[in-house]
Amino acid sequence: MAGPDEQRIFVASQWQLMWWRFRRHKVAVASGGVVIGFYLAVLGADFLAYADPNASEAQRSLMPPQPVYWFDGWRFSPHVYAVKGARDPQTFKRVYRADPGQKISIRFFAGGFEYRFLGLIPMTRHLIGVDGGLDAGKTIFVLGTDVQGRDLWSRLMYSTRISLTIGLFGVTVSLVLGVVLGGLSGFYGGIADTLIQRVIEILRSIPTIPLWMGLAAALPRDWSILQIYFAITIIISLLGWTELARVVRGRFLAMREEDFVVSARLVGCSQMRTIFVHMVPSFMSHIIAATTLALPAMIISETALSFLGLGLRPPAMSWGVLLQQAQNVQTVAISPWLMIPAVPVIIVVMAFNFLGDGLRDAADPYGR
Amino acid sequence: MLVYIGRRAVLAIFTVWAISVLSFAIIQLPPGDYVTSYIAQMAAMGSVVTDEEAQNLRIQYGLGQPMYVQYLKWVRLIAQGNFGMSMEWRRPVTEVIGERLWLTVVVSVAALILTWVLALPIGIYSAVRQYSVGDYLATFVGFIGLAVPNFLLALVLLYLGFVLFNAHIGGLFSVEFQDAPWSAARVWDLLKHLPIPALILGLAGTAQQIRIMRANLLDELRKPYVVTARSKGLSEARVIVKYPVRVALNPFASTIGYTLPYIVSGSIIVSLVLGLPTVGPLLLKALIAQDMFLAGTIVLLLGVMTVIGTLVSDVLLVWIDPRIRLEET
Amino acid sequence: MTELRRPPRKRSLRSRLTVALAVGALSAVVVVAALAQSAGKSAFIGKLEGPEVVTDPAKLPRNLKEAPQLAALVKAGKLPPVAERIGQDPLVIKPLREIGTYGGTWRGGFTGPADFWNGYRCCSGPDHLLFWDYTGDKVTPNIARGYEMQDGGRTLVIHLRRGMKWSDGRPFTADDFVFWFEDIYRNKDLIPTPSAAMAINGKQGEIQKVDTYTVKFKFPEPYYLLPDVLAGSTPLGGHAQQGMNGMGGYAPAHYLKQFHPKYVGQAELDKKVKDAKFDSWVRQFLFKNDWALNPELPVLTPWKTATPSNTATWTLERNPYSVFVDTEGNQLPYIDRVVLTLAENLEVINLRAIAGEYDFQQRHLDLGKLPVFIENQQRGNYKLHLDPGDYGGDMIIKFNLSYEADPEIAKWMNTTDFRRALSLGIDRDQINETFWLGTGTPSSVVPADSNKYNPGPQYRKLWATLDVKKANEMLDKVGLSKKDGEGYRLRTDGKGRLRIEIMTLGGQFLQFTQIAEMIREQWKRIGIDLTVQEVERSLALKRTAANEQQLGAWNNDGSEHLFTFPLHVFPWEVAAVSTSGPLYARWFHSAGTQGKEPPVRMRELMEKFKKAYGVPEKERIELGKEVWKIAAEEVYIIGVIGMGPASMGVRVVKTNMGNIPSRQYNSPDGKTPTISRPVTFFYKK
Amino acid sequence: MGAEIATSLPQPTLLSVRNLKTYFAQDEGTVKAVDGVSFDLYPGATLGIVGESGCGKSVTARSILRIVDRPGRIVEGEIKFRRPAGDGGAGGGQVVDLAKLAPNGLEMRAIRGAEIALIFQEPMSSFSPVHSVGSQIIEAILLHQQVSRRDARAMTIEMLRRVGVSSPEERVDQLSNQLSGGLRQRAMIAMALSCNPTLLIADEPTTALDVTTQTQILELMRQLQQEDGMAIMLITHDLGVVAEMATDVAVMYLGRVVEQAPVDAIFHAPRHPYTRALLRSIPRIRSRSNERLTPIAGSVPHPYDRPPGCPFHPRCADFIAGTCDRAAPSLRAVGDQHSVSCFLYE
Repeated sequence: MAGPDEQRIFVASQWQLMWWRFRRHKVAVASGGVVIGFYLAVLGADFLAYADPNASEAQRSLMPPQPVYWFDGWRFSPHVYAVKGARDPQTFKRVYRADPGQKISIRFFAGGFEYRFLGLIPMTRHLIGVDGGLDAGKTIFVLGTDVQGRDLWSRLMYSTRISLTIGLFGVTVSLVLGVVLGGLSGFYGGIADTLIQRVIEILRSIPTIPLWMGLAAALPRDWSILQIYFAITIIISLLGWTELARVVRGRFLAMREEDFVVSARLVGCSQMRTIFVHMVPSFMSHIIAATTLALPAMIISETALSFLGLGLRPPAMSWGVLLQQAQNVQTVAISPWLMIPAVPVIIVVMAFNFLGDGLRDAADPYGR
Repeated sequence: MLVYIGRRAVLAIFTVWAISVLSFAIIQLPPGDYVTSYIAQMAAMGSVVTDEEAQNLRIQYGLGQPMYVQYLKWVRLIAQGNFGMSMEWRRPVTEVIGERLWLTVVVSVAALILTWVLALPIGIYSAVRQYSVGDYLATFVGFIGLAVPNFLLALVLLYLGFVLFNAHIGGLFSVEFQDAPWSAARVWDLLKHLPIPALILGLAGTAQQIRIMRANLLDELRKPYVVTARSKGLSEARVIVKYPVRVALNPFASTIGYTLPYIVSGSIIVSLVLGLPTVGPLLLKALIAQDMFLAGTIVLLLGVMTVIGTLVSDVLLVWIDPRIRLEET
Repeated sequence: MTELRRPPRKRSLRSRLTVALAVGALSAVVVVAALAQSAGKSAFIGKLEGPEVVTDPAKLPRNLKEAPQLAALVKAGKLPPVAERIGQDPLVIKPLREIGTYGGTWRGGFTGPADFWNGYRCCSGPDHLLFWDYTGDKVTPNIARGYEMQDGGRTLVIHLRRGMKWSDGRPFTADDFVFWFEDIYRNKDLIPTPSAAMAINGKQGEIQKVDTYTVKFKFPEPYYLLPDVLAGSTPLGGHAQQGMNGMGGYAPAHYLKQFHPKYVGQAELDKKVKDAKFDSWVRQFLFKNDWALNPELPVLTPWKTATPSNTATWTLERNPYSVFVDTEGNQLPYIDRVVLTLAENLEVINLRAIAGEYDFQQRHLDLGKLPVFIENQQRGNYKLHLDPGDYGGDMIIKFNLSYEADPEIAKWMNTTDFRRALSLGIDRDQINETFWLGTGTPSSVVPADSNKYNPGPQYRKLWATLDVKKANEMLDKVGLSKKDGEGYRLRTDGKGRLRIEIMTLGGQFLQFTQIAEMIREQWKRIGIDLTVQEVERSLALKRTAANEQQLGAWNNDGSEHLFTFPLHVFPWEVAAVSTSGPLYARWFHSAGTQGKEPPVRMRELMEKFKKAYGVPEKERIELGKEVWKIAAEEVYIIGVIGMGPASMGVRVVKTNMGNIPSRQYNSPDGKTPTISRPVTFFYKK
Repeated sequence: MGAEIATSLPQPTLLSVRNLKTYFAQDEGTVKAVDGVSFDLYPGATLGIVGESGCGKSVTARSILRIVDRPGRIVEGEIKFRRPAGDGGAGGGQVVDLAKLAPNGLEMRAIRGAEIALIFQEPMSSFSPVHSVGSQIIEAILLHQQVSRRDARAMTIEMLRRVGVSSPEERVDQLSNQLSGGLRQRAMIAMALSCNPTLLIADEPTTALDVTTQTQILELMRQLQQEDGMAIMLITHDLGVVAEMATDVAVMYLGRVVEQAPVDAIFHAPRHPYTRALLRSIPRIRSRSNERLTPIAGSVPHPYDRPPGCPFHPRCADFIAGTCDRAAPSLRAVGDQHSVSCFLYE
């Protein structure tokens, strides 16, 4: 009875130690929080969005972000000023003038367009909104609007949903691929190993963009956005697994030699037991770390694909799509706020990197 | 040692072959062929190509044949050192790639150097001072390059370059030097255009390198020989620089081989935005126009570069790192 | 900070605004609309003007002059005197404003070998036998000294310019026409399928030599449109543009013979081909006859390619034998060289234009950047011009009328009132304001009122206004009254919601996808569920060819020349990125032997269209109006916004350039800016 | 037999550690690696420090050399070290408290390597894999002595010969991993003694070696000690080694010295229950270092939850409930040079 008991203690304390080491990496911990926050946003995208991301209106085209005034006199009542727009006949820019006379107060949990929370509960409440909801013709644009007068904030929320899940799905797929293949390659070695190593080398030798283009262009275009979305995910991950495989293999190779594994073998533990009871515990941590580091790559890939017009295309909304539409001179010159979608990209990628580093350092202070 | 290199070389050849097949296949993946996209171009410009003409073109370009036939044809050409004719550029592929290829190398090298200048010190610092504020700051700086979508960054820098410094927009040469023969002046002109691309391309790689350096060094710092060095009474700085850093550099130095092609293929998007006359945009256009031979050659080229690069790196590693050498032989 | 930069004229805007607000009833929207119409347009859209070809012998200049560097060459004996080079009958052009001075380099941008139109438009002269005057309305002599129609439009006699030379100094004569006709056009390898341009009612015509300087185009039936065809961007539209396709109407016989099996033995030719790494003698021949790619090729254009378009810079240099002269006998062009630098992408081209790195650039400039162009005028010392087209649709939506894949959809797309209702469901003002910055005109497909084929002002707004109520009524009436929970109309075959798909292309002069998205939102109000599908070029082509497209977004530029550029009026294109019925088009071209027979009203249109080729202009104009009437009434194609500067209508010109028209006729047929005769542009000292 | 001499003649201590405490402060709590260690070491004598792995032996050694890795630091106690007179120059025979010196200060660095040298476990990895063995020894010499590179090289070769490296002329330019384990450890010793220190700290010098090599190395060390007369602080968990080498023994458990006595006393009259337990496990000890000594009931508690009172009481055979788990016993003399910390003797 002592055997498995000790085993558990051993494993537990190992995770515990990892957690302790991880906690030392302050920024990593913070990053972890950020990441969680973003994924909450993914769940509640339509709650956080306060306007229909597709509702276009020429008369508010390219409206700069509206400053939010938190206090009315001394009373706390967040509001924005009503805005009137016109195109300047000389500069051809759209000029917007706030009218301090007309305050539009922001209501929390205000009613807005209808949606299903978590895809289940029908709701009309949104984090913020204007009293009277949409019909009042009063509007707020905390991040401004795009060319078609669509609310950037709301579009951003919906994009977050797609972009972050794409990363997640992608990583899951490449994780499976990576672990299985890397595992085979590392645990058995021999022909399996050489073969898989070749494949990896070949995949890595071919510049990714042609691969993307080839695969992405091969997708039937009459697929629905959702289908394409999944296909793209698969594509990205098809190229993403090699790195993970490498890590896994490395670990397996290292482990094979380690005493406790060897002894476990000698004692005559079944291979499964050897792998899962003895190897996997000290092993998971690395996978987690590697995965975390793979995620930002996925996210970047998504934006890159969209930039090349190979990824998700407009109607669909993703960070990549938003950025791709901001990828022009006039944006940089006269409507820079359209580049805001880059901010979440940067934050998330950073967060994932720090998180990943933290996890990896925690996983094994000695190796990488 | 020789045995090792030999074995690797054989494998490399196999890989190259596989790449040639794969790259050819990739190019065939998209629907239609060069003629389709040619007609589309024409149509987009208001000229019309009739079905018959299209068919005729296909025959002229031998696009009718089954894929494996085309592949063999291609391989045979390559065997003769002739990479075929670019359909869109109506010039031998080699000519089209010509100068672009080595301009690409120039840009990449510049980026590479920048990367290291940034990555090495940062990496060392953040390893030695793990979890210090400095560590975080340094890594943060390093990661920015990784996190910012570089096509956007490129465009912004392009615009700022124009607004703030009246810089020539994009490209690697001013108009007057565009086709000029090589001269000191032209080189200087090239150098003047280099910083922005190098920066953007470099930044992307930096984070990666920082990470490698940091990890390697953390790894080494804990090795007993560091204690030995300390116990000799060496100053801390000397201890670090002479021993762990030196060792940690090995795998680092060995990456030279494949970082270059890596940067090259990574530079495609940026080159496109900055309008650099490198192979990147060429490849992109070729792929879109389904200019088989051109695209195929470039992909193959990059692939081969990577393979050779990797080979060189490994050999290099074996050469500079005695430990491995001894294991290998 | 915009406050500071805003010119005083803004006051008026602000005051008007305050008034507007004070009145309250008047919303800013109205004001903007008003401004956009009045002030906005006038600001950068000048009056149509341009140089003219002088045909009156009395006005011809006596003695000829030339560019200094050519004079030097003459002095050095390397070049015959200018008079010899030009010949007895120079092509005299009266500059728009003044006689220019020689010298300078015209810097522009292009996007690679596929962008050869860039060169034709700037530098080909043009080398059409006949060409349009600056209004794009009248055909005038060009390379040809004169022409007349004979025996009831069956024969067109072309008079060449005596003593005119190719750019290599060899005479340009009737033999070059015969060579083209006999050895290129009639050669089955080079031209597998005879061109429609050389035929009337499907019957091929031929070219005959009368004497050294006279040729005849003979046709079995009257072909009154031929002069327009020669002037337009058609397969007979000049050597520069058409050489690469083996068309053009004439070709430098003395040069090309060495690449033609008839004149060199097949064996010897094959060797040449092999050495030059060409796939076949045909590819070699066509390459050698390519104005943009082959610097050796003798040409008639005022500039000739020096470094080909498949290099980093496409350079063109003055042709010492150019036949163009100004009214004082100065050999044209004034500008020595044209340098088009390769830009890997459009943003770079636009930014370079903004930075003033180009002297005259029109192609590839993006209307969406208008404010940026304006803002940087002083800094880049250039002036911005807008050249709205005369065609009715900067953006049009084509119904694939011969669609078959989904009978239900097909049925509706062939229901006139359905098409009309969809058109009425579009809020064009919104789109105009958003994507044209208010510079376009909400319009049906018909061309500008000034256009000779325009059927009348009432057709501008026919079925081309926003009327949601009426649209809904019409849709209810045609039998689409049932709707689902979200208010979308249901199919009648019980297969759920009526979903229609529009296919758009990215990377065009206009963001068709985004516009389509806006329309999708607007069509919600008439219960139509539109799916926007952005596809890339060759895929689009594949799908239209396979008859899979439902709706397609494109523009109908060129349709202002109804008969020489009929691509976007009715099903005409066979290989198109956006089609209004490939099967009907086949039927039309094969005179009913292939494809599918169109409905009666369209057949009527097609009849009138065909007929127009064979009748004198007066009659043709009537038929043209008829064609447009039917097109507008039937709404085969929805016109969205027209007569805008969106496609190649944004022009950036250095302030020190002379003879620049404030507005030019913007059309592919006019090869704009060639229709403004760039040979007369020059740099002010 | 050299041992007897050392103990019999009374002389000034070379190194005297008093109540040394080296803690590792971490978020999850402070690890008291060394928690009040005291012992004396006489010139030419050999002090064996024994204890299970993790009991703080190595940290003690590193504390003396002031090369404890962050976040570990000496929080209390003193390390009095008598610097050699005469040629040693720097601190002519005067006593310094190493605990007070700046770890990387000039003086400490002058002492480190020159007057106190360290050799330790992994001979495999204690040399830089990319520098030749010779160069690393030469470096040490150049660092502490005013000699030319050539002389240094000569000295190195000489030193290698002394430690019994055959054909040192070639070896000097070889890489550590071209040498066998034994040779490496010899080279290690050569480096340590290259500046003839007065104190050699040997941290598990032989654990990684096979038995025959072990004895050779130990023999070598003893021989060199007799030649140069330096004192050795021998850290090991191997009581056999202690028996062979040491004059005095300090037994450590969880950062404390539980018993200190001349070698005979330890082996023949051990007082502390822990010492006894250790001795009972002698027969099984020739094996890999990182293996737990199973015969002692239970295992060394986790550093974070060190038991209250006498740290050994949970595993103690003679555990006195109510006493041992309350207060910690102090180290008190129980005989001539023999002291124990256990309530059994209070």
